[in-house]
Amino acid sequence: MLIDQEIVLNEILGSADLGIRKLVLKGPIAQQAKPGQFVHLQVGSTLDPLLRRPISIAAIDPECQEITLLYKIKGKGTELLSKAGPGQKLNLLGPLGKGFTLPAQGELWLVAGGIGVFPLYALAAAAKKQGLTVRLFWGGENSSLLECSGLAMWEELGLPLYLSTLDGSCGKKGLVTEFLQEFLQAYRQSDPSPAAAGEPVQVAACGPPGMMQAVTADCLQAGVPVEVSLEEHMACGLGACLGCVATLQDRQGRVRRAKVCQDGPVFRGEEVVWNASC
Amino acid sequence: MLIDQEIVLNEILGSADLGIRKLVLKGPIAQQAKPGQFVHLQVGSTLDPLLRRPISIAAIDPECQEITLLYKIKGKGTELLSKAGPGQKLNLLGPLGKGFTLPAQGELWLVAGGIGVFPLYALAAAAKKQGLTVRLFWGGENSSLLECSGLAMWEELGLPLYLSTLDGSCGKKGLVTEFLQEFLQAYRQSDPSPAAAGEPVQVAACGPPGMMQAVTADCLQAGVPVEVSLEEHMACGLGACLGCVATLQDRQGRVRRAKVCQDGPVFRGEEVVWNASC
Amino acid sequence: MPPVDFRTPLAGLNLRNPLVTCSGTYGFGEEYQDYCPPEALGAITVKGITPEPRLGNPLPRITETPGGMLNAVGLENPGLGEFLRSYLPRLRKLPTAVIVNISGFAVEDYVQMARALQSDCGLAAIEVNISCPNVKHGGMHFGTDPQSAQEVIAAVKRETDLPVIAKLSPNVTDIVAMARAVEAGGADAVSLINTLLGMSIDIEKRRPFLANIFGGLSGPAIRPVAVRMVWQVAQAVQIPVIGMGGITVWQDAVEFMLAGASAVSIGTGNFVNPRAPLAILAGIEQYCRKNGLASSRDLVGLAQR
Amino acid sequence: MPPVDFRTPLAGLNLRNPLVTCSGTYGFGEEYQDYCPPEALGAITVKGITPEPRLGNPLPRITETPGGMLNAVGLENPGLGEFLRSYLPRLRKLPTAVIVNISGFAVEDYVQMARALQSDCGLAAIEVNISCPNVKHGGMHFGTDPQSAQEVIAAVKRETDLPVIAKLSPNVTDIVAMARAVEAGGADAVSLINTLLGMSIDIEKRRPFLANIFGGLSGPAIRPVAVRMVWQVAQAVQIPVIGMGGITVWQDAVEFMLAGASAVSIGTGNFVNPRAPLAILAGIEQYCRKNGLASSRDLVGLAQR
Ligand SMILES: Cc1cc2nc3c(=O)[nH]c(=O)nc-3n(C[C@H](O)[C@H](O)[C@H](O)COP(=O)(O)OP(=O)(O)OC[C@H]3O[C@@H](n4cnc5c(N)ncnc54)[C@H](O)[C@@H]3O)c2cc1C
Ligand SMILES: Cc1cc2nc3c(=O)[nH]c(=O)nc-3n(C[C@H](O)[C@H](O)[C@H](O)COP(=O)(O)OP(=O)(O)OC[C@H]3O[C@@H](n4cnc5c(N)ncnc54)[C@H](O)[C@@H]3O)c2cc1C
Ligand SMILES: Cc1cc2nc3c(=O)[nH]c(=O)nc-3n(C[C@H](O)[C@H](O)[C@H](O)COP(=O)(O)O)c2cc1C
Ligand SMILES: Cc1cc2nc3c(=O)[nH]c(=O)nc-3n(C[C@H](O)[C@H](O)[C@H](O)COP(=O)(O)O)c2cc1C
Ligand code: FES
Ligand code: FES
Repeated sequence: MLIDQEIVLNEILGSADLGIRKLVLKGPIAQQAKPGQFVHLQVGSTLDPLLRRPISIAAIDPECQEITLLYKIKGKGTELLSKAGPGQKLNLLGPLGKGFTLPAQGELWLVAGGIGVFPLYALAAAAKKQGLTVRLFWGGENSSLLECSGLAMWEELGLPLYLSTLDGSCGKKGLVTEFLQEFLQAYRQSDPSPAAAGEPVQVAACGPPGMMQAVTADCLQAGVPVEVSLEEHMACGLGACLGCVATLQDRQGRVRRAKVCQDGPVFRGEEVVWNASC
Repeated sequence: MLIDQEIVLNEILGSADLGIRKLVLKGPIAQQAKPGQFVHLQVGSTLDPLLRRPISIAAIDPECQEITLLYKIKGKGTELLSKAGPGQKLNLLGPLGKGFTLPAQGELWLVAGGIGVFPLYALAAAAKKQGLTVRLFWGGENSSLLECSGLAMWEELGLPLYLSTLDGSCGKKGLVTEFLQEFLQAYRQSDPSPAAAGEPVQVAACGPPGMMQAVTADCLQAGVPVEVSLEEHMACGLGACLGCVATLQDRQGRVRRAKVCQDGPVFRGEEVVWNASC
Repeated sequence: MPPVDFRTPLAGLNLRNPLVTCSGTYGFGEEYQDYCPPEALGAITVKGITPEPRLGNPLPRITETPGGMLNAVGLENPGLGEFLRSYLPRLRKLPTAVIVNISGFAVEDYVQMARALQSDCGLAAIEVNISCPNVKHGGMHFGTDPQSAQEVIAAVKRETDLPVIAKLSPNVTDIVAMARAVEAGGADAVSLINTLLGMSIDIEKRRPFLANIFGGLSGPAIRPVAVRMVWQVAQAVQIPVIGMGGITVWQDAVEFMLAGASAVSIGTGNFVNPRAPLAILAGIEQYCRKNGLASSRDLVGLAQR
Repeated sequence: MPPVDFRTPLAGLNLRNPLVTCSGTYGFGEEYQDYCPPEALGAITVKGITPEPRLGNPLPRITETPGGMLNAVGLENPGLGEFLRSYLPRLRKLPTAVIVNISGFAVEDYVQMARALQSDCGLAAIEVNISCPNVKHGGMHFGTDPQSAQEVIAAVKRETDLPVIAKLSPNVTDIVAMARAVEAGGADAVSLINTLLGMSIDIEKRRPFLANIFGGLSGPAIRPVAVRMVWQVAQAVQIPVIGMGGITVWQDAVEFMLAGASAVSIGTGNFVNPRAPLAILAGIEQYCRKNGLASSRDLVGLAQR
């Protein structure tokens, strides 16, 4: 839908220097939104910036009619967005795209790189509600990044969190993929398995492309289905401009384009051609 | 100077439908400003709108370090300006241009058309302070326009006001020039003279060009010096772009251009070529 | 007061109103259905088609600029065959006129597509995008050389019984010469403008932002150039002009019509507001009423008189 | 860390730094003195001069557009004689290089001015604005016809011992051909771009907004076009390029330099921020430091490699 929704809250998350903010909006989009979908936000009232900004829906509360967006101030659009106060209305287009697949049962492992964790929160909440076992593997630069990107929210959610940082200031020192590899290996050996025998595992990843590519490779090797959430510069958000395509291949290696905004942003990992040169 | 000054107040003047607002700014420009000068305001934080907006300095309070601007919401720039709240800072270039000449003695008659009254307020206050006799002839569409354009401020100033409206809803029904004509006639006959014998009279006018042209013609005929404040679209505000010129002529009828921003906005009425075709 | 008459005769078509959507910004007509019902539009122009399918350019393809955007989609499209098979049946069902935009690298490309696109297809018109390089003629652009432009339009006209609209590139010294050339080639209307050639550089990566290096500049930033070209061309040719380039609000559309455009087309404006065409139509209606004009046709070229 | 080396050799000049101001936006060098000291600039370019004084166009002459502005000042200037008498003595005293911009309607106009402007005048260079219609040749623009452009530059070069900078118009199909032509004519540098031809219509009055109907579009809106042309030209010619068109902040200036501009010129950006050149210089300095570049010269053309 295309609708003005009121800002309930637009505040800094954690310490101010990382410029990560939490934006809560009230309105009917909450009724429709699914984890992994995004909204396309009008951030200003003039022709500069001109285009809308895509932001994932980080949390969905249909009862309160609220959606939560988490965003990092990057350039002039998000900078302007940070100036909007409660009571003000923002024009939203959404919910857009296809979200993550919520498995019917079993375990859901979430792999997040940095602020790629944002869209995974709604997925975790939904999966938890459905009684799935959810684990978050989350890596970032340092503890400050994790704290400013909603670590407290995750702790409240009460899931097993596996944290890593490059400098070791929080969790394990190293890459988040190491956790995943350990768990995948354990899963393949199935004894002692984190996913009890017969319990299928599914992975959802969001982060830098290089990380998602590695996650995909690991999962495919282990025979575990994996979904990744891609990012591309967008204009229309509706599949009309072909600005945001991803390159996909089928099993026969035939290459085609898909629209990140409409067919994604979530794709099956094995479909994605990473670093497409065409 | 080029400086960020803090907004003390930015509020509607009179009823909201006319969109006339009062903006008070704190800072050192108040120390330098003279009646008839203007500031060139940055109204937004992005590249649209791109150019600054020229607004006359309506009142000057050097003690409190405050200047007052009165502005009417016209297009996107003033619309954006109306959204700025107290505490916020605005970037100002000014005070710019040459203001009105404050006579050393005698009477000062101000002739205002509609919101052209704005820059005359500071002049009236200064002239009054200097002990001059100041009269305001002010005409507008209707009573609402006068009320929303600061009538109360003028009443507080305690000067003789001669008001006219097109619909007669306030003051005399008709054109403001009729007052002026009466006074000029009385002045020429000098008995009973509104300006006591020997007391020179000077006129300052601001309003639509047609009105200022008529005022100039009347004054010249009566041998009374008149200054007018012109308006032109401006880019630089500093005399560098030649976007805002007025056409002037000397006594020999030789035509030249002058920059409204730098050489004006106030010019001697007899110099101005109205409706210049070149 | 009677309703404002919006009917817009154009290139032999009778459009419901003068609001069109720009090729490449409106997909295949269905993407905006939830926001702007097709029956509210005079016509929809679909994405540019080529004889063969194209994957288009690598990514990134778009970036924002002050008051505008750059795109280098590179004519990604399913190709003529797939267009006829999969897209046309759905397009025929849309309750509005559908204009198909075609692009090629040689006259034969255009000829091949024109031959396959006839009035019995259910399409309303062909818009010929001549801004691609003519690879056969050493890279000279159809869109920048009047004679090549005339030839390609004439060739298309010979092959199809559909009305032919020539879409002009603004990247030329003399837009009037281009418009006169396509008129001489038999074009039934001209669309202008296509995008201005631009680029931007990512100063962090110290590389051009777009994978293609160059892209087409569209949006409000280019409106003054577009209005100027519409003004010049509308005075110089007899065929109607479809004006486009940076229209986001009704005032922009009125500006183009006053300059001489018989219809106006919304491109980048749809990205800003997916309901833009509706809002623009409502605004034109109000403007006509306020100015005592019975028909939106009365706006056309009014500022020229 | 040693300070970043800003020295900029250009067309035989040794500019203090690569920051220049655009003709027509910086008056005669004194208007901005309170905000931006001339000694902070590499060079100042003064308003375009013609042989005879000109009143310029009627008003309105300027209007804002999305991310840009249109101007139709119409070359108001005091004329060559008055320039030499009244302006030159003051310009000579400015503690920076002064470039004089000249405009004409026939080759003889340029020749006459070039003859009067020699290195002993105290000026640094002549910038030849070739975007005026050549009235002697049926209105063909010097700025759009490569051969005329080459001729006018060659004629100017013959008459003066000052470095000659050719200022190119972007309103052409092939900017590279224009740049090559002025290089062949002997130009020591090229400035690009001048304004894009545009117009806007006042929908209330239903008339063109500018008294002159057409105006020149400048400001951030045109930056993508300007960067593209700098990129193309810098690859094609040996002489240095002064890049301009929509620079308001240091990132824009860096973009132009990465594209291949040896110096950058600020025009409309001065209107937005009268201290823009200072802020831009500081930004370039920081950028160089951050990226380990000892000199701003190292930025030139970096994105091309
Ligand atoms: C599907 C999707 C979901 C996203 N979810 C989030 C989120 O939940 N939280 C968050 O902080 N960010 C998210 N992003 C990234 C976010 O859209 C960009 O950070 C934002 O658009 C930057 O705008 P800006 O004006 O601040 O930056 P600028 O760099 O000034 O933007 C200039 C242009 O580039 C585009 N752009 C710049 N960076 C990106 C990017 N990384 N992805 C896409 N477009 C970009 C902008 O939209 C704009 O059109 C998401 C992106 C996509 C595609
Ligand atoms: C010396 C001077 C003093 C002024 N003092 C006042 C004042 O005290 N109070 C007040 O309300 N207005 C004043 N104005 C007029 C005021 O500048 C315009 O109303 C304002 O710029 C409109 O901006 P906008 O974005 O709202 O309108 P838009 O129409 O969207 O503006 C578009 C462009 O046109 C220019 N413009 C539009 N109208 C005018 C105009 N009448 N004069 C000059 N430029 C214009 C804008 O500056 C802008 O560049 C003054 C103008 C000048 C030249
Ligand atoms: C993303 C995008 C894709 C485009 N694709 C095409 C195309 O395939 N064929 C074509 O003739 N024009 C194409 N155009 C140009 C538009 O149809 C239009 O002429 C131009 O964008 C100017 O209008 P606007 O400023 O309203 O967008 C495209 C424009 C954009 C922004
Ligand atoms: C008000 C104004 C006047 C100009 N006058 C001249 C001129 O006299 N000679 C000239 O060569 N260019 C002139 N120009 C063009 C500028 O020098 C510059 O090339 C152009 O504005 C693009 O740069 P910008 O976007 O930074 O302004 C003028 C531009 C403006 C805005
Ligand atoms: S953003 Fe337009 S197709 Fe995805
Ligand atoms: S606004 Fe530039 S000279 Fe007056």
